Amino acid sequence: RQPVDLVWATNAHPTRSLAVQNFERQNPGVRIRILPISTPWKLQLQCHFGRCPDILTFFHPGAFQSFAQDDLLLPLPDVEYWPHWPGLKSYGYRETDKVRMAEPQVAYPYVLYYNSDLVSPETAKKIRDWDDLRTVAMSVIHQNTSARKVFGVEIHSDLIWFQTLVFANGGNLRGHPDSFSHVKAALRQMREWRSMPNLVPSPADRRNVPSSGSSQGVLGSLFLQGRAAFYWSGSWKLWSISQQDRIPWRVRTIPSGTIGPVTLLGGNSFGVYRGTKHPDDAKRFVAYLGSYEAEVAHVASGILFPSRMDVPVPSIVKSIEHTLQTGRTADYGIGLDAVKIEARLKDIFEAHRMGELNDEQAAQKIMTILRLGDRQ
Amino acid sequence: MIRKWIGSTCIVVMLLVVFSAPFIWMLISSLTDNKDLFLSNEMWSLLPERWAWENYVEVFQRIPLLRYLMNSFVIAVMHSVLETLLAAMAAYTMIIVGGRIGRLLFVLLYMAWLIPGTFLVLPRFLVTVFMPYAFPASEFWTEPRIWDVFGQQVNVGGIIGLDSFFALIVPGCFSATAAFLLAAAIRQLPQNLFEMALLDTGSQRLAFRDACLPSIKAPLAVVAFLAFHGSWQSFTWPLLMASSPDMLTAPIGLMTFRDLHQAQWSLVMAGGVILTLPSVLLLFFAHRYVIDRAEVHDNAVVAL
Amino acid sequence: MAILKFENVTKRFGQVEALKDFALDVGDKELLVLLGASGCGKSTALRLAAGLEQPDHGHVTLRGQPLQQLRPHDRDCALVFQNYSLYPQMTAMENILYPLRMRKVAVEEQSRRLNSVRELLHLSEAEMQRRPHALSGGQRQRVALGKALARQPGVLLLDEPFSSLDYNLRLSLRSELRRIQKHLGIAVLMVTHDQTDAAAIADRVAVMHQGKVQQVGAYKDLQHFPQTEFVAGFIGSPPMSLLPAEWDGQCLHMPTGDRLIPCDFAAPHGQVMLGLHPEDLEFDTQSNSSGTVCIHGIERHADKVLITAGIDGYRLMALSTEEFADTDTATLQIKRVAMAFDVTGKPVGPISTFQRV
Amino acid sequence: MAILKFENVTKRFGQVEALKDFALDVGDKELLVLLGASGCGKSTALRLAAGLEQPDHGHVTLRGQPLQQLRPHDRDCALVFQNYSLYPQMTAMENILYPLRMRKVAVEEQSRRLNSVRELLHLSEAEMQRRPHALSGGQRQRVALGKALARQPGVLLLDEPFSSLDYNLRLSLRSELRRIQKHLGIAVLMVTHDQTDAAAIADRVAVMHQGKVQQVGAYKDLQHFPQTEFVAGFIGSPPMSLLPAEWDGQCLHMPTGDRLIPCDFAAPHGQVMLGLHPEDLEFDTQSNSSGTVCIHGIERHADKVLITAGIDGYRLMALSTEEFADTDTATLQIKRVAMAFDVTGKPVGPISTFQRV
Amino acid sequence: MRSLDFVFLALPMIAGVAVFTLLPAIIGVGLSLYRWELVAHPEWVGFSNYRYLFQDTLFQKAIINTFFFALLVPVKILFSYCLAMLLSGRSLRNQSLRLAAFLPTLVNPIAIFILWRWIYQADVGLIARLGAAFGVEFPMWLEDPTWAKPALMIVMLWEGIGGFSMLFFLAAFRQIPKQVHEMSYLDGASGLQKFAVVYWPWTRRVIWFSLALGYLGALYGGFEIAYAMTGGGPLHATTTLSFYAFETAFQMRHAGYAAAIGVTMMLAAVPLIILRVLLTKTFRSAAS
Ligand SMILES: Nc1ncnc2c1ncn2[C@@H]1O[C@H](COP(=O)(O)OP(=O)(O)OP(=O)(O)O)[C@@H](O)[C@H]1O
Ligand SMILES: Nc1ncnc2c1ncn2[C@@H]1O[C@H](COP(=O)(O)OP(=O)(O)OP(=O)(O)O)[C@@H](O)[C@H]1O
Ligand SMILES: [Mg+2]
Ligand SMILES: [Mg+2]
Repeated sequence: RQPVDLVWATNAHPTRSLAVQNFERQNPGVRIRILPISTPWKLQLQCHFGRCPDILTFFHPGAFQSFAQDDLLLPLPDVEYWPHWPGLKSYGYRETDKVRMAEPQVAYPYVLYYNSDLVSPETAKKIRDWDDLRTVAMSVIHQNTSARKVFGVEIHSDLIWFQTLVFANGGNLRGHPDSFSHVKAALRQMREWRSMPNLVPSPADRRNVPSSGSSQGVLGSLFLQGRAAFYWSGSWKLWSISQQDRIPWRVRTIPSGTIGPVTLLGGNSFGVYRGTKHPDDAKRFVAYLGSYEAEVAHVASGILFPSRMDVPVPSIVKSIEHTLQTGRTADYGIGLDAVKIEARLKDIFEAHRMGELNDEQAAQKIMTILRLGDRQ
Repeated sequence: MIRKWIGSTCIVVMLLVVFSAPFIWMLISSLTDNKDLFLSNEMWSLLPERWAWENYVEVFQRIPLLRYLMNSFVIAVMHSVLETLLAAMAAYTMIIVGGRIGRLLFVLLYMAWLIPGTFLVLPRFLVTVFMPYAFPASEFWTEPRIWDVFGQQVNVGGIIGLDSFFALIVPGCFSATAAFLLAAAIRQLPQNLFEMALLDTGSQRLAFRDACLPSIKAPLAVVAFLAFHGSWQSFTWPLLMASSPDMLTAPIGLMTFRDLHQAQWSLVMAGGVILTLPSVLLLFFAHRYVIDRAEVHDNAVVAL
Repeated sequence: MAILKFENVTKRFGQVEALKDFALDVGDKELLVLLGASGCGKSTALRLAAGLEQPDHGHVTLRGQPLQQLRPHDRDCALVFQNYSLYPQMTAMENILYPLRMRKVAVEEQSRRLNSVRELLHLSEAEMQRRPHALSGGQRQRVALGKALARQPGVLLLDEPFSSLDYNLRLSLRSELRRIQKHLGIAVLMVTHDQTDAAAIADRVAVMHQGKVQQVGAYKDLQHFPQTEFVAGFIGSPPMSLLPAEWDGQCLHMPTGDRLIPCDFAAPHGQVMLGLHPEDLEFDTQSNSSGTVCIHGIERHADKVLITAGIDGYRLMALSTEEFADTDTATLQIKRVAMAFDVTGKPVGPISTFQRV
Repeated sequence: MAILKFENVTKRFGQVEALKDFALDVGDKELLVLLGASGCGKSTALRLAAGLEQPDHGHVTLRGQPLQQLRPHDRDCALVFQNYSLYPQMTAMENILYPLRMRKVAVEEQSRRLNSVRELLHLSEAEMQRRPHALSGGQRQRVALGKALARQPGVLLLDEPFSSLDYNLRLSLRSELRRIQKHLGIAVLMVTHDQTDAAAIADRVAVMHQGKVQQVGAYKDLQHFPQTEFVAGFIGSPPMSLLPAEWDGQCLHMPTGDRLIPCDFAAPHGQVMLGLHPEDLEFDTQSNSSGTVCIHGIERHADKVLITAGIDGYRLMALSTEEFADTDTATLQIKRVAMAFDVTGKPVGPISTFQRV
Repeated sequence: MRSLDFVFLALPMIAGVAVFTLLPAIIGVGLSLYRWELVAHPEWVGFSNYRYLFQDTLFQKAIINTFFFALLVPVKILFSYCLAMLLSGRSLRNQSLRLAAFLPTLVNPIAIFILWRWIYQADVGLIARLGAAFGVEFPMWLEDPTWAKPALMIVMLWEGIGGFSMLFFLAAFRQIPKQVHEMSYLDGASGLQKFAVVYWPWTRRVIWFSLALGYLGALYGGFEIAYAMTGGGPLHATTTLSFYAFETAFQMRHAGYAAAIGVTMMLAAVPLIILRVLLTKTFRSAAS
């Protein structure tokens, strides 16, 4: 048999090469090379012109959906069985016809980290809803006596915040009769929070980089400096936060209030390019990546939340395991390009934050975008 | 006298600080542990607690940076040579040969000079991608090739089209600015030189080779340096044209460190330092030509 | 037999007519010098002969063949410029060999010619290995000459080859040029604006003015029998002085107030222009008679005194071998009129003897 | 009285010693010409006088005051360069007025001086309104001179002011310069490498060689009584020929094989160098006796023939007023030895009469 | 020109420019009449892309921003000029300073822009800290729509003055004959007078040339810095035309609309063509 060369477009995380090593050991005839992704649009453009890696990685349900929509992926009917957390479905099934086209690997629920020096675990446990969180955070700010500014809640992004608030109010981004009022309510709440001094740090308060998708390494720096009581972010940070010894930290679920499950679920998944020369080997590799064995290995190397329900989670996150059950991904509907929508939404949040738009106007705009997408 | 000396020294020190401080900070950041990079809030203590030399090792381990650097280098050198040569030939045609062809070339180049780069990116991408299909047997042109270089299997991409060195090097080589700079330099040379060469050789081609090229070494060095540096740092075009892992260039490779879930700024900085070094070294050795002996005549304006 | 021939050549650059009905023959084995003021079209004529420019009208023929039909490469003439006749990046030897290589001359033949040229021009082996910038001005011009001669051209074209050299070098190079020309028996067309060069080595001198050949002949003839006013006022160092006079058939009325009655002089009545050799003028400071001119300058050279005077805006120059005391005005004495011209500038003959009234 | 004085000035550029122990006085109302080969340091001396360079050793004094102590502004000397003495973007008038404006001269005074300069230099009103590129070379140099003169300097420094002009212009400009200098009574220090200029207008000529003044004096003295070998071989057109001879106290053994017994000649035994005026040499083609030299070149000028010959690598130049037939060898006849020098280059006197053996 | 010479000397450039610049430009102009999302087939929309330009507030913002950045060009040239004057000597000090001044041009732009972002950081940045030490309160540079532009301009200035325009000026200064300097010195000119008399006439053309280049650069540039430092924000205060065109084409995938923006950008280059005609005329008349 001829040796097979596969290209896998993914990020430069150390676990990637680990997975490749394991797979190559089991499948001697196959060699897999990693193509680092820097800009997703470039991959899509090149795919349309016939040059594409055999295996693609999606970090965002929107990206997966748009590849699936453009018919750039092979269906994966032979892996019909779905052993993964239900919230990850939009990472694996094409929206229009529910064809399985990708295999998820990890699940990243959003969680709330807190600094146990500033907030005692008992207090933290008692927080039930957003108002509780605000009260606790404000008291931390008021108790601060050091010269350094201390902030209440550092939040991953306005989009996350906004979506969670809409969900928490029982809303939905689309198809709900009261969507407009939910959106407006969420915006009002965000504005109120911002009007409290130091409750939410502004982008200017931390060493930052531009917001177009790559702010992860910098976010959380306030929390890590011990200057934020809470940090609301993805669970992929767990590993790196657990590796440091500067601040005492704990983690809990995001307060849900009365409505129930509101956690957003992040993750990533793998699909096979339709034009690949070795579809069988590629599928095999994808299947391997989503397999029990591979996920166990991942968890062992620091990826804490597997996407498979049957893989046990490590003990340090045992307490929030249940969020995986109820987490869901943000979806904007059929035919609308999530990437574009998020770019537009970010603009609106920015304008809203700067007072350029009031709640009403911002809500109106958001609704238009959610309805029409990006049509001129 | 002393006052003057102090004054000038102050200016010099200030300029030095202003120009090199960010670069030095970049050096320092590249030697800081990524974990610590955002933690020190005390900006006065700029120096890291621990010099993280391993960042430089890690850059090479995490991505095949060596291969990317090689690609970048090959592309930049080829680009520089081609662009310089093409510009010199065009300049020679415009200034010395003249005539209808010289004028045509001038008009073409002037038009090209005025077209914005961002506007060109996508159509140029299309042209390059569809180029193999203009020839018979497009498979032959686009099929990736593997070369055996010192026992190493090296993927060198197709001949033309997406993911080929041709596409990475050639489309950007036709620089009007370079041609105009060289035209200004040639205009300064005595016409006698070229007439003599024409009488000696009987062909403009040889006159160009033997009379023109050796006489404009300094401006050639300037243009070659500009071309090298431009290609070495270029991002968008190689990003579009390179699709397989073996064809990426170093600046694109570095972007890996700032992708969605983890931005490793100290590695980005280390890579930035590595990327800066060749240009700095080149300039250091070539600065006699490039900075000190740059001869760009005011005629450049008339050429433009 | 004329080897190089300009047949009523006209050459225009935009508005400027660089050459107008230019006609000239360069004979076999002749050294012809083209002399003229700056901008009169000397270089243009040479460039036409080299094939670097095309004439607008007329022809240039080389050995009877129209030049345009030959590629510049194949033409039997070599051109040496004032400067930049060498490639800066090549050694002297490489420079000399370059045109031969381009013409695919056999290697043995190349080295044979190199040696003969080297000997002819007294260039040492060491000098042949140097780049032009490491050679002195004279050596450089010799190498340039060598480069042209190695091609063994039928006609050698030289554009002010000595003008950037200093006196001593110039002297020796030009006599060397003459020697070589004689030795090889080639035709040389040389452009210069320096009369001493022309006087020193030319077989014939062609004087140009505004794109036209004014007169061709031996330097001495030009000096003594100028055929046009321009030549009269141009040739000689110092040249003839030109002074107008009114001719009424009997008498020449001079601007000084003098009247001269020539013995034999036939010209239509009206104004004539008198060409006066510097040696034929004399200024008298003693006598206070008529014919007074202003003395502008007195230059005392080694063996003679040059006196510049003016009258009515005309400049008079006289050479005298005797000491001349400083003065402001003097009386002009004309000993001989070397040549007289009528209003159209045509010569109407010398006036050797006359009576002064 | 010396108005400008170089006191043992040394000036170095890196390795090159441009001036070595350079000493020179320029007297009041004197026109002194600095003559020398290219690169001997003439311009450097001038630039020192203008204050553009500082001497490494020694002083330059202007009216007794060290130049360094004066601001360039206040220095009483004006410099005219060979080229670029005018700002291209200003009209001739603006150019002339510019230094006055910089010195804040009153406006009426400015126009007064402008007019006087204009008249002095025969420049028309129209010419004054033109930019330099629209002026001819001679006009341009006149304007440059005017710019320098308008400042009414005590010393005028000129660096090869005529070298880019053609013969006729040169002739008239230099006599004009002399007239103006006399008229205004200023001192002029002029640099040139052209001997005719020097001979024509200089009160005194200083000959430089390798950064040192070799001899200062009237041109005629330099020509007839050169004090160093260099001056002998440099001054005159053509200059003296230099020929070595072996002196044994009685007899001068010439390289031609001749022996001369001078009548009165006192020098230590050994080699002496004989300086021979061109007029004192004669070549004889008839007699086939000893003293044979090779004839290198014969140039027939208007009234004389210049014969160049060589022996043992020495070049001999003779001027003869008679026709000279082409030949390859000839016998050398020495009529007079203008000056002889001992091994150190010091003059040991002329040898006017001698016997030939 | 014989055919072989033509093939060797002129054809490569003519062919290359035609294929890789002019042909794409024509395709681009054609593209501006389509709606194309980079996938599927383009859809003919006629001039509606251009019509939409008029209602697109973002586009208008981008024009204004680009105009603002273009205002920097003369300042940049002035600074480069002064710097070149300061460093034009041949001493070792000047040589090394020239190298230092060249550094910003050499350093990898992405890395250096990110560093600048940190320098500007409101609370903890270098500038804020310096300000705090002297009791000055600076704005939140990059988060404040009014200050983001000046902040970027400072970076552009820092990046631009030591680079190639300084090189051009240095080269131009070198062309001034020494005698002109000396003449003005002897004439007693100093300071501004010296500039007017010596520098201006000899560098006039290079200044025009740099202005033209700078104008083009400002018109077509500003992409990288916005991409790496601000992402075009805040509130699109730093979105230049080229950044907007790029975002539209690749982020929003409206290739046709982006092409229409590009075509409008090209219209802005028309003054340069006129300028060239005028310049050639004046220089011709000055030369004759
Ligand atoms: N290529 C050209 N374009 C326009 N005009 C030209 C060109 N070449 C020469 N001329 C003009 O033609 C005239 C004659 O020029 P040419 O060079 O033959 O003069 P010249 O006698 O050699 O002068 P010089 O002694 O200064 O070298 C001049 O007026 C010159 O300006
Ligand atoms: N600025 C300088 N730097 C280095 N060397 C110099 C400089 N100026 C002059 N020299 C050297 O000093 C010597 C004398 O130069 P100078 O210009 O005075 O000669 P010159 O007699 O005027 O020659 P020319 O007749 O060619 O003008 C030359 O060898 C020259 O190379
Ligand atoms: Mg000429
Ligand atoms: Mg000089």
